[in-house]
Amino acid sequence: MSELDGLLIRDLRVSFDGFTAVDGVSLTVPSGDIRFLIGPNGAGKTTLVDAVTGLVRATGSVRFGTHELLGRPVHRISRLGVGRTFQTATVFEELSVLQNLDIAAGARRGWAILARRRRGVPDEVAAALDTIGLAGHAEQPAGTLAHGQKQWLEIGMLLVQDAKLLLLDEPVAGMSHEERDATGALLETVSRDRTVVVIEHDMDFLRRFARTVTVLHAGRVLSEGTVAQVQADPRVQEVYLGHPVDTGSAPSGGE
Amino acid sequence: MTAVAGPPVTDLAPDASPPPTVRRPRPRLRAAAGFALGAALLFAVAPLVLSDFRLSLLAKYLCLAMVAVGIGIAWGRGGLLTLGQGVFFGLGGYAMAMHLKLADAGPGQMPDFMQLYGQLDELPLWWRPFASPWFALPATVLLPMAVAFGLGSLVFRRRVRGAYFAILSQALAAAMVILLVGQQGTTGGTNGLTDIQGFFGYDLDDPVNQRTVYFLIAAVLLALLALARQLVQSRYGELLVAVRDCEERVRFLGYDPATVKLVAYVTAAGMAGLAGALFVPAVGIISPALIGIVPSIEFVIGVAVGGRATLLGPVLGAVAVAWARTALSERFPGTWTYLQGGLFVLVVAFLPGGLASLLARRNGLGPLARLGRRRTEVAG
Amino acid sequence: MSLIRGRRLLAGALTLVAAAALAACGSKTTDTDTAAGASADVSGDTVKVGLLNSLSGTMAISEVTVRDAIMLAVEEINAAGGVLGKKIEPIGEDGASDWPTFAEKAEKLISQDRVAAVFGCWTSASRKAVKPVFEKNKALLFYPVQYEGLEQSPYIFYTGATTNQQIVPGLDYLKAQGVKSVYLVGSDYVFPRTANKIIKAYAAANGMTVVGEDYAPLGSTEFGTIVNKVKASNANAVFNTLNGDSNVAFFKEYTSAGLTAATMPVVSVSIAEEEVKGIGTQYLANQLTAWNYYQTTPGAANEKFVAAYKKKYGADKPTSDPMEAAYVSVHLWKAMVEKAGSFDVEKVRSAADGITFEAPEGLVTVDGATQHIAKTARIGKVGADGLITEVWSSGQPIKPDPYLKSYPWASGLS
Amino acid sequence: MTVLFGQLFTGVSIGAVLLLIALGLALTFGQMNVINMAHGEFIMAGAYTTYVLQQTITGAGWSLLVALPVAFVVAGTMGVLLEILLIRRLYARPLDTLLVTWGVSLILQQLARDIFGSPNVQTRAPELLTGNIALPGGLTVANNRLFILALALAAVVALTLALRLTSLGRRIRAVVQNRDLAAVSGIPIARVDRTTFFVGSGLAGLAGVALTLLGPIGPTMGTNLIIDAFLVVVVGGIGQLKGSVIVAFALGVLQATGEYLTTLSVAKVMVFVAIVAFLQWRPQGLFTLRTRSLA
Repeated sequence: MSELDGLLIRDLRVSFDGFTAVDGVSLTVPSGDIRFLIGPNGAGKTTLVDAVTGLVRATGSVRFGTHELLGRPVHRISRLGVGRTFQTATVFEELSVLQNLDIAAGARRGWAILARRRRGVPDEVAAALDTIGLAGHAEQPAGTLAHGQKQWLEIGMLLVQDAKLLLLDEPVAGMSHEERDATGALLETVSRDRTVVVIEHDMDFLRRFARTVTVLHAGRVLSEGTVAQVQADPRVQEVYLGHPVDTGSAPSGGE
Repeated sequence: MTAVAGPPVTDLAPDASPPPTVRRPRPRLRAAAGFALGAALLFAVAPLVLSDFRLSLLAKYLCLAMVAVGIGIAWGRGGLLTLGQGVFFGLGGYAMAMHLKLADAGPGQMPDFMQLYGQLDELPLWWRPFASPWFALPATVLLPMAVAFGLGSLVFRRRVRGAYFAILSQALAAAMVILLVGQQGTTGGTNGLTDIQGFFGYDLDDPVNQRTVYFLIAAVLLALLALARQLVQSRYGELLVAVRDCEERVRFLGYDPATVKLVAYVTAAGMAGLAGALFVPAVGIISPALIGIVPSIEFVIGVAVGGRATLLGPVLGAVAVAWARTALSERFPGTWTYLQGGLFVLVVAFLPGGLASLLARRNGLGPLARLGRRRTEVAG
Repeated sequence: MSLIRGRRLLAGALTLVAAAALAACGSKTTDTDTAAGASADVSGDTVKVGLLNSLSGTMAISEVTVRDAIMLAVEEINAAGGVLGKKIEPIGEDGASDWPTFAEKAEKLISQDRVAAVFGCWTSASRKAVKPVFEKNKALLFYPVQYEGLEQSPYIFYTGATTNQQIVPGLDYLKAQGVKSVYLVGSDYVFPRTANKIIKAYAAANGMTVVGEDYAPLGSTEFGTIVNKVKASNANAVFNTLNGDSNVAFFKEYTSAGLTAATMPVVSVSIAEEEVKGIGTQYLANQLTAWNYYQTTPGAANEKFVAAYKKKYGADKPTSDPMEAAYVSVHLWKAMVEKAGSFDVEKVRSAADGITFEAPEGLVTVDGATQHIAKTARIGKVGADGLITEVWSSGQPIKPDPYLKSYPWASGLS
Repeated sequence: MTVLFGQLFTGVSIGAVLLLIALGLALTFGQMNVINMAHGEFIMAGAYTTYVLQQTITGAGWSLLVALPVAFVVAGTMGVLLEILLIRRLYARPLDTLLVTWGVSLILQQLARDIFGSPNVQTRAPELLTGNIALPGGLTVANNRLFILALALAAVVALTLALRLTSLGRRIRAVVQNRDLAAVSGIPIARVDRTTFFVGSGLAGLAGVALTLLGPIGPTMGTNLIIDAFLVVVVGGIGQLKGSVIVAFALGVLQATGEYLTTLSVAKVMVFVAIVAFLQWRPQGLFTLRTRSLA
């Protein structure tokens, strides 16, 4: 597990109209890690993910494996193996689960394959259906799935997309306990050969599944380490418990 | 929709309840039957029961239906409300008409109107290639596709979409008309290109030849439908719906949505071009009146009335709207615009899935109707 | 997305297409095979004629009144016993200001309704669109509007002025008034472009200069720039071939720029009494028009026509040149049919030469060779009451010369 | 030089007309996302209002002054009716509003034809507005153009102040920025929508009155104008008035210059090309409200 396979962020800065949402963040997430990003609203978590995936302009450096990501368009970054989910599960509601996954699996397909009809279920899609536990819902329109199932579908889409870096934005928000557990188990499964970064507020979930944690505050890295290390950090306690935080209008992600 | 048993394709975990199915063979048979029925109606029934005049009108409607097939793909599937299809229809029509005019005039001669209005001594340079059918015929399809490609790659890459795209495509139609009208000496101006006598050596005044043109048009429409069906059911078709529903999400999956949209837009343009090219021998005229904002909106209205998100809805709608226009304006020359306007308002406002959704509902085709009823457009 | 269900739709939907197609055709007995040379159906007590005008769209502004005038003539003829003992049954169709629609409706009138003749069309484009239809079916069209000439279809009778009955006299008048320089303003379509070509040839041969030439897209209502250019040109006069709505905008701009009939007169060839009403006399005072007929044209025939028209359609409705030409065209057709003793198109055509009619505009004569009619040219001035009064006339009908063959200066034009 | 200034003024006055028409669209399209193709027919209604008023109020000046508020109310009422009967059902489908309102515009045109007749009708302009002001150097500035320019600017100022200062204006802006949030904050969304539509359509009525000074008054008078006006709003950027104002004048001057150098046809095509080029640079228009929501 060399650092080359992981995510390497150096001095990342993102500003909107004069407001700096991410202010010089440097992060290293080694391959195979399950890294949790936490921090109060407005800390810049989602913006950081936006910058890594090319949605917003940023300065500094983001390397994944051997590739510099900054400056590339969204779909190119995605093809380098970077996948993400969104706070509100975003799937293609009018397509079936199977179709959703098949599309996610197909970014590298040539026109000759695209122009033909899908016959059967591609192996990786079948495997993903199995992994995310939606095999029984393959033909169901994604719009009719339960909330948690949509989140899983999104993760499944990342799997078939063959993303090596998974950036998950609040994957367990709104889930029941059972669903959280299942999601956590899913994360552990997928992290075997992938790097996972999770934005999450749920401390219980974090304690159970995080391998490492980075705390962001006001656009900067406040603390980093294992769960225990971070929990023991007085600065973190201060931010979370002590003082009113937040800088007001900082965008905290697409609502 | 409940999955019906079929051979499992993968070694799924045993607890996975009903396995995903592969496509059943029966629907394909049914499609083939429907196709055959359509062919029989167009090729056998219609020529038998319709007079020459009505058959030639049907030929005209079928041309409009070809445009509708393209709009069904671009708008119904891809969410691209293109209000400038008249431009592509016109490009195809003009390319064909230019060739036929030159053929009518004879080798080395100039079309009649150029001498009358243009006072040109020789054929303008850009007309010359159209003397050859080997250039003109491909041009009827490739020219519109090229223009669509040009405009599409500019606007889609810059993520101009929704209402912006609709209004821009509408402005394209307006600009195209102004351009054509302004070049009267070489384009025929507002008159357009009229009085086309022959079609590759066949006299278009001869009813037998008109019938042949009709058959040609019917055959092309069926072929385009087959193509559209393939496209819609292919992986690309699924991808296109995905782009319509959430373009950004598709981008994060590693696709460039601009390319996906571009393919739909260019395909629709090609179909419109082909329709325009066949419209010329069927009707004998191509003019800016067929290109501008009003005809371009009418193309779309036909699709909306029929059912934008279905395969056949657009065809039905285009034929129905054109037919209604003829029938209503014959019966009520003074008041038919009320009826036409009222029809548009009622269908689009209260039956967003179009007439096809009525049909689908009756047959219990819930999901299909819902597909039409739900938002079928990309938010601006 | 349910692909399977889409297919069932295919079958069901095609049935619907068929139903629609069948409904569109009506029964087949009424429109049996009517190949080329559809002949008129005159078997009953009535004879059908087609009226083909735009009742909707941008051209309805002008064409509706033409329809009214045709209907007046039809009623008069029916009241007097009809044609060859048969009452005229008018069948109206809406061209909808759309040229292909004109062609479709012409085909419908000819091959389905089997009319003996069609009256209508306004724009050159609509005429060009229907011309092949009439020629293919060997059916008759009476076209009632002044136009750009350079056309002579065996199946069209042109009852409006051709260029040598309107534009050339207008130029002669300007020349006689000592005008040395003109500015040409027109809509961007066939008539103005052709007219201006003729005007330029005329000017070159008659010591006039054309100091500017501008075209506005049809329906354009933005004339700031053109009026600026006209004003800066200091031309003696403006020759105006704008059509429809553009005239309103042009004259409002013209007046606002301080230009008047006294400083720079405008001769218009598409502004008749109806248009004067739409523009407003405050913008048109004393401006000139070139036509063959005005509501004020003296004579018993016109008094009768104006009175009948106002009685039928309202006292505030003016009569105008195209309306008169349309009205005349129906009467001329009746005279031709009666001379031929038949509704047969070829017989009617051969009977046409020399037919005369005491029209509101004065005596008109059909010229069989060109199928145009000899008409008197008139220059008129717009008065404060909105009516146009004659200030000059050719005195006698001018023989139509659509190709301007008898004018040496026009030799290069056609 | 004279011509140059004359052209500049022409460009500005074309811009003023565009602005007057686009201002209503900036509300209905820009703020509410409704593509109202019947906007042109609301303009027509404003023009016919002037015509009808002149049948009773003979003084041209007075009738024009009375026509301004009356046309505003007439067109605004038509707009509200349209909103209640149709558009209310279509907020989730913005592109469909285009097709529906296009059908409405067909009906309204035919209605005008049946009520007022197909030919254009005439209104009298007050003497004051048919003249012009002579400036030194042989320049003239037409009074009717000045009047329209003043009217357009007055409308912009009034609208801006209304949006900024009144509680209604604040509600409108709140609804534009976040419908759901506005709804849970207790703002009566439906009423705000209706009012916005009333004002937007009413502005079309004002434009109609102004256009009687410039162009024809007939059933199809509105159709030619609104595509350009939509382009103004698109290029100006949705949700902001200042974009529309700047773009209206820029397009006016561009068109006047292009027309002077070439022909109106070429100028119109040039404007289209310029717009496509501009959107390459700023796809969301000149000014945009920044949002971060996906899709």
